[in-house]
Parts: sequence; C-alpha cells; structure tokens
Amino acid sequence: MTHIVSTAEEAVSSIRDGCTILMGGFGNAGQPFELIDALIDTGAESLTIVSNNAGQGDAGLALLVKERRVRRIICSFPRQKDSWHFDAAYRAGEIELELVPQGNLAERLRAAGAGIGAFYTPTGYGTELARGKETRTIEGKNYVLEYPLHGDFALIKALHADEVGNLQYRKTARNFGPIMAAAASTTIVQVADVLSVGAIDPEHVVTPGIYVDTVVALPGPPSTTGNHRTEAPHE
Amino acid sequence: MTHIVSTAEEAVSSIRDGCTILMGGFGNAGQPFELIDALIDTGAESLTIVSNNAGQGDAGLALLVKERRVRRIICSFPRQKDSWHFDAAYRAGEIELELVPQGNLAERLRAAGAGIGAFYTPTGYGTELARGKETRTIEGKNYVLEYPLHGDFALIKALHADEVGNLQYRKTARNFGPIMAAAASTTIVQVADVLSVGAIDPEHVVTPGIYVDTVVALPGPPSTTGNHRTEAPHE
Amino acid sequence: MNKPLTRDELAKKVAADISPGSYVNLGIGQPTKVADYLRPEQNITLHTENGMLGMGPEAQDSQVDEDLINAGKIPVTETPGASYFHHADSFAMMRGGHLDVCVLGAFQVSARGDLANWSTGSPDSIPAVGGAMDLAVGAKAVFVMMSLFAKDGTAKIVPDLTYPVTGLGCVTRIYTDHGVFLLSGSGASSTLILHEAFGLPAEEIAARLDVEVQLDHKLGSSAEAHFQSPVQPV
Amino acid sequence: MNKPLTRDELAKKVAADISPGSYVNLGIGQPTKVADYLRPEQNITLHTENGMLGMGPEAQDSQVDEDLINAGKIPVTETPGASYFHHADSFAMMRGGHLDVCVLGAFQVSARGDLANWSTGSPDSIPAVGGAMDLAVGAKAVFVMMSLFAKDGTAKIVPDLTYPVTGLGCVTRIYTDHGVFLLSGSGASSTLILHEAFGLPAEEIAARLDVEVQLDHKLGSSAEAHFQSPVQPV
Repeated sequence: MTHIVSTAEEAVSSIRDGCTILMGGFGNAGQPFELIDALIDTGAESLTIVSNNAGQGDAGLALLVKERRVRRIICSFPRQKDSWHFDAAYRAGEIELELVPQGNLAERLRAAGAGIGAFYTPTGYGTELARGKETRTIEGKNYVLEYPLHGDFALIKALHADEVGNLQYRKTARNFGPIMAAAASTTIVQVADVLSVGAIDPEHVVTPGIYVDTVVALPGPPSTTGNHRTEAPHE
Repeated sequence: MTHIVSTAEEAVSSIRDGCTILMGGFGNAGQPFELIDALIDTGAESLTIVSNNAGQGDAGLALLVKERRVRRIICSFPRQKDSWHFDAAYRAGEIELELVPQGNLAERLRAAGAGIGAFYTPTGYGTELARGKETRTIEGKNYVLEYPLHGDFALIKALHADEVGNLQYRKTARNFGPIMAAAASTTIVQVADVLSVGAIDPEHVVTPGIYVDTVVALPGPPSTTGNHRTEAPHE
Repeated sequence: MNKPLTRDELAKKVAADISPGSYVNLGIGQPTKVADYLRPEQNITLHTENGMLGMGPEAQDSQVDEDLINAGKIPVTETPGASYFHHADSFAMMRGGHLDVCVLGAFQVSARGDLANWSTGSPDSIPAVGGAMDLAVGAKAVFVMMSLFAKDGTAKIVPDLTYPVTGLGCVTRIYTDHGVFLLSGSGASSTLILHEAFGLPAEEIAARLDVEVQLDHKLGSSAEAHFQSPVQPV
Repeated sequence: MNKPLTRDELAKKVAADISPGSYVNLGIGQPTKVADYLRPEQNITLHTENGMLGMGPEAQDSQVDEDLINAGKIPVTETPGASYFHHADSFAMMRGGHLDVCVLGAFQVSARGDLANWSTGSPDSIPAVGGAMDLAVGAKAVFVMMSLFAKDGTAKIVPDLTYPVTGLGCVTRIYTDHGVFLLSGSGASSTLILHEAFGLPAEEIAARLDVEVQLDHKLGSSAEAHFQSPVQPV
C-alpha cells in the first residue's frame, strides 16, 4: 500500500546504516536529488548503492559519496569527467566498486523484481568482468550466469504519481525507475505532483502502485533537477 | 522497418509449412482472428503454435486446429469448456501438446526477445511439468531452468499502430502481444487503425516499432473480435 | 458456531482475514466469491494474471467488453487507479512476491503446505495448468479454500499429496467448511495448527486427519468447537 | 583516392553503408558523428541505450531538457515516432538482436572480430564500462570506427587483443582512415578482407598488419589503392 508523505525527510526516515539502496537516474536524468539530500541528513552510513553512475558534479549521489556514507557501489559507469568525489574516494581506497555492464545491471534488477533466480546473459562473456563467473554454451552461443540484485530501498524520481502510487516518468528520466521500484523491499519515489486516483489512464501507467511504498511530492520544474543542494564547482 | 499492407492475406503471405508461430490472445481478448483466417487460407500446415490457449469455440485458432494445420502446440491452458476442436485433435493423437505454466510461457517468450540464454524460475519446481528439467537451489529456494521460446512469426492484435509500427493495445487484450512481438523473427500485427507518425505520445508507446514488421488495419469495433469467420455452434 | 460453514460464510471469513490495502489475486472457482465480501474500506486491489491491477466486479449488460476479462475469461470491470500490463510483467509481479495474498482452490494440501490443484491426474483427462503454478509460488501468503473432506469422506489435508503437485511448501492457510488451519515453518519442521473449528469438535477434526495437527490454545481441549475471533489479517 | 580519410569522410562513409529503414545505435565518441551524415531519405531510427528510440540531433539552446539525454549524457531531441522505455527493456532490445547496426569506437580489433574498447587496462585508471559490452554482443552488425594505426605506428587490427576484451567475435566491419575491412565467418575460420584502401597501397596496408588479410578482388593487385563503390549496405 502506498503512503503519501509530505517531506523528503519523512520519506527516507526508515533508512538505516548498512542498507542496500537502489538509486535511480542515468547521470542527472531521473536522479532523486532531494531524496538523496534528505538521506544525507539522516546520517545513515556504510550504505551499498546500486546506481548506473557514481555521482557527478557536486550534488546528489556525488555528495553522498563525498560524505563517505557509501561503503560499496555497484554500477556500470562510475568514472566521468565530473566524478571527482567518487574518484577521490576510490583512489583513497574508501569505497568498494563492483563494476557491472549496464545491461546486466538492468537485467539483474529486473530479475530481482521478477522472482528469477539467475539468468544466462551473453554480455560480458570472455571479459574480465565475468572472471570467476559460471558460464555455459547454449545453442552454440556463450553466456555468463548472473544473479538478481535486490535492494532494501529504492530511491527514484518520477513525474507523476496518483494517490495509489501509479507512476509516470518523463522522457529518458524513466531509465532505471521501473525496474528499481520492483526490485526493492521498500520503494520511495519523489514526484513533481500527486494526482487524484483515476487521473492516470490505466493504459499509460508505467509503474503500477503495487511497487510503490512511499511517495513525496516535491514540486519544481520537471525539466530541471529542482532545488536540490549543490556546492560550488570543484576547485 | 515496418511495412503497412492493406489486406490480411498479404500480411501472412510469407508463412510457410512447418513455421513456428507465436499467436497472441488470452481467450478471445487480443486473438488476431482475421490474421488467423487469412493464415488458414494460405494452406500452411505442420505449424507449431505458441499461444496461451488452444482455441475456443468455432473461430480463430480453434479453426486452425480443426483444419489440422497445427502439428504441435505450446500452451498453458488448452482445455476449456469450448475447446472441442482441440480436444478432438488431442484425443485423436493428431496434435502434440507441450504444456507450460503460464508465467513460464510468458517469461520464455520474454527471454527470447531479450537475448537471455536461459533462466531459473521457481514456477513448476517439484511438479510433473518440470520432469527431466535441470534444477538448482539458489539462496535456499528451488528453481527450474527454462529456455527461450522463439517464433518464426508472431501474429498479434493491437488497437493502434502508427506509420512506423509503434503499438498501443486495449485493456487486457494487451496480454502476450508485446512479448511475442519481440520474440519472433517477423511480427505481423492487425490493428483497428493506423495513425500518422507522431499521433502516439512517445511516453505511451507500448511496443516500439522496432519489433513490428507488418501492420494491417482491419477496421472494426475495437471492443469486439471483429468480423472474423465463425461457424455454427458445435453440434 | 456448531455448523460447518457454507461457501458464502467461508468466502466472508477469508475476506475478513485480508489486511486493508492488500494486493490480492483470487483464483478461478470458489475463491472468486471472496470478492463479494471485501468491504470498500478494506481498500483491496485485485490482480488478474492476464494483465491488470484494479479489477472490478463482473461486467453487467452494457459493461461487457471482450477486451476486459479476468483469468477465467469472464468480462469484468475496471476500478479507478487500475493499470494494464503485459503477461511477462504480470507474472513477474506474481513470481516476484509482490502480491500480498493469493486465494486458491485445491484438491489436496499436505501438512507441509504442498498444494495440488491443477490436475486430477486422471489418465484420460486433457491437462491444462494456466497460472496455477505461478500463483502458488509467488504470493506472500497463499490461502487455500476447499471443503475439508472429499465426497468419500476422506480428508483433503494429507500427509503426502496423491494428486499431481502444483507447488511445494507454498500454502500458508487452509480455509475449509470445518476449520481454518495455519501452516508455519517449512519442510520437515512445518507445523499445522487448527485455529478454528466449525460443525465438529476440534478433536474429532484432528482425529479424522492423517496428519499431526496442533489445536490453537484458544480451542483448548473443549469437546465442542466454538467460533474464534479471526486470526491476524495478513 | 590516395589520401587517408578524415574523420568526417569516414563518418560519411559509414553513414552511406547503413541500409534505409535501419535501427541504429551510435556509440559515444567518433561514432556520434555518423548521425551528421545520415540522409533523411535513409529513414534511420536512432536508439540510445538509456531508453529511447527515435533520438534526434543534439539539443540547441531552448531545446535543452535535462530529462532528454543520450548515452553520453548530452541533451538531445526527439523525432516524430519516438518512444521511451526503461533500462531493462532498452538492453533487452540490444541484447535480443533487434538493432540492425551498432557503430563503436575501439582501441583494438582482432582478426577474429574480438573487440577492445572499454578499458586501456592501465592499472591506475578507474574502470567504467557502461553499455559497451551490451552493444558489442547484441546488434545484427557491429561496425567499428577507428584510426588504423596507433600514434606509435602499430596497427590496431591485431592477431590477439592486448587490451581488455569488450566482446569476442562480435565485430563485422572495421572502418578506418586507411581502409574498410570486412569480417566473415567466426572463430578460427574467420576471414578478414580489406575491401577499400585509402592513402596507402592495399598491399602496404596488408603488410603492416600482423594478421592475414585478403584483398577484395576489386582491389586486385594494383600497387595503388583506389576508391571503391561502397559495400552492400546492411
């Protein structure tokens, strides 16, 4: 059942030290900046984060990394031109990295939500990212066995929710939202607005409310990342 | 690339004896009756059909079975109160049945479209439908290994297509359409109408045109199965 | 209460035991009747495995739309807040453990929670499984509704299934005309508890089953079974 | 033509070799430039792995929308007939063999079509893979764009990769400043054919590679390479 709460602080209040958090976003698109700011304020640490990137610039996930709240990150593309906080933590040996090809990351999340125990993927076969993993040849093609990736929490951003938690996203900000929502025990969503029940056409629901536990409306222009915390550009 | 053709006959003209056809529909909802009628007229035989049911009443898949064009059917629920044509063929030993739990049927189709080599599913473990199949215990839970289900063709029904093949479905007639479209080498779709490019909101596309090869518009009230061929009720 | 429950009374009891706000799948047959007893204030969302959340009551007259059917292929209606999705997404929802409760009919249930409900095993029958095996493995709680005794008087709660298996160790509660049973633990350490008894003394029910049954402490050792407050809704 | 191709000429050549109506993914870096040379009448649909088909050109000024970006996180635009989908669906599309062509940059390609493009293997670099390995395995045709020789003069087409593998046996064509190479067959029986040569005699190109190269019969044994008609578009 979906609960609508009124502040980001309330939305993330049950996150504790050591939790695994699936964090939506591809770069800044779909990154739940305000939820991450609130998460920083909880003081939770030793977190495991699953996210496509490891944060960029001086906002959102990058700040969480900067504050050394992330013990371990599972992601596909940590190193970017503006990933200085991750880079520093990594070079200092203060963050553990599990690098996963992007499609395997997505499919492992999908498997977690879909009750699949493991699956054979062709991606990564013969590469160092498959080292030590079980492989199999099926109909002449080579595959690597990969396992689901569950989260204690998912923190994602959508465009709209209705009062029963059905979600719609916006353009490429959809990215990991739907699969993370299904892969976490508790899914927390920030949206631009909460619509009344029936306002979303049942044919156009992207994430059904069954996957959504907590919704907080954080109004702001949908095409920007909102009023989230940022810091001065990196020196 | 999607081709828009003007008749059901033209749409199915490349189907040959011995093909494997993924056939949309759950009961009558989403069943592509007019495409099946056209398929019957091609005379193609020794077909393998993948479909949730084995036809009901005296229309669509039931007629294809009645005409003994189906050598083998892979489905989850063949036996219904009005599945007399299947029942007769089965009891006469004139059709081969592979019974698959419905969710495994869906997931095997999804795997075929998604390039997954095989997957571990909990469904069917310990049952006679998993007899002889490979099993594995993962994190204390038991799973059966299942393989993808590809089709030479998919015959499905949608509500709208646009000129580049993007599809929208209608209510529970969506059922197997999206996963069959992705699992077949050639996907043939009957729709109520073909809209101009741009008429479908990119956020509301259910099946992207990349999965659609041939579209035929067969106007008719969208909430009925259309003017497909039927026969007098079974004696 | 010293009478066995009617089918309607049983459906009403199951409905009352479902927590407010739950997502529920009601199997074909007897479980369908549970929908009639769900109260609006329970705010239950019904799932149908052919691709919908927010299924409403059976369609009447002009509401009938053959694109909107339930898993039994009966025309149904849509409630506000509904959503449609394809079969792989629908069964991912079931298999992934997202439904709170699934209510199923059964031929037999074992004392370990094994379920048989898809096939009589009769050699001349045409097999059909549908979503039975998926429903059995996926929901957080699997309730079975059935009569406790077959027509020949034998109990349908058995030490080991003699009918073909649908799912192993999956049933969490058994609602029958003569009693409600709770299953806890799993495998060899599982426990079957008779929580309420109807129409027969609890001890007699236990004696007629060929499996070990614990009596709920509220049932005590009284010779006459009595109506109990419902179990904690799930 | 007796000059090596510029990057723009190479992009134009790749663009011309893509069949009308194709669904195409252009990797980050040099392949992005191919989009500039796709002609409207080719009717190409661009895929970006972060969840979109029908990607348009880079966004300008007021078009910039940070919810609409490509895989390189550059703001882009939407074309009519576009669609959005989530990451699992997007990578299912790639891995499932639905894209007709994918164009990638590379550090090295082996004569068997093995690709290295995700990591230099430098011990002090921070690794990042993104969708590189998915793109390599999934598309029906995988085109590589790169310079034929590294700055130190060594060829980037090699007998065996010395850089970390992205995908094995996946490359079907190699477009370089000095020539277009076609790969056919697979594994030990694969063949590398020099189809066109630019700026150097075909024989010299072949001689500078440490792998066996067949010269396309149109290149003959002429000492001077000449411009060829394009290969059959795929």
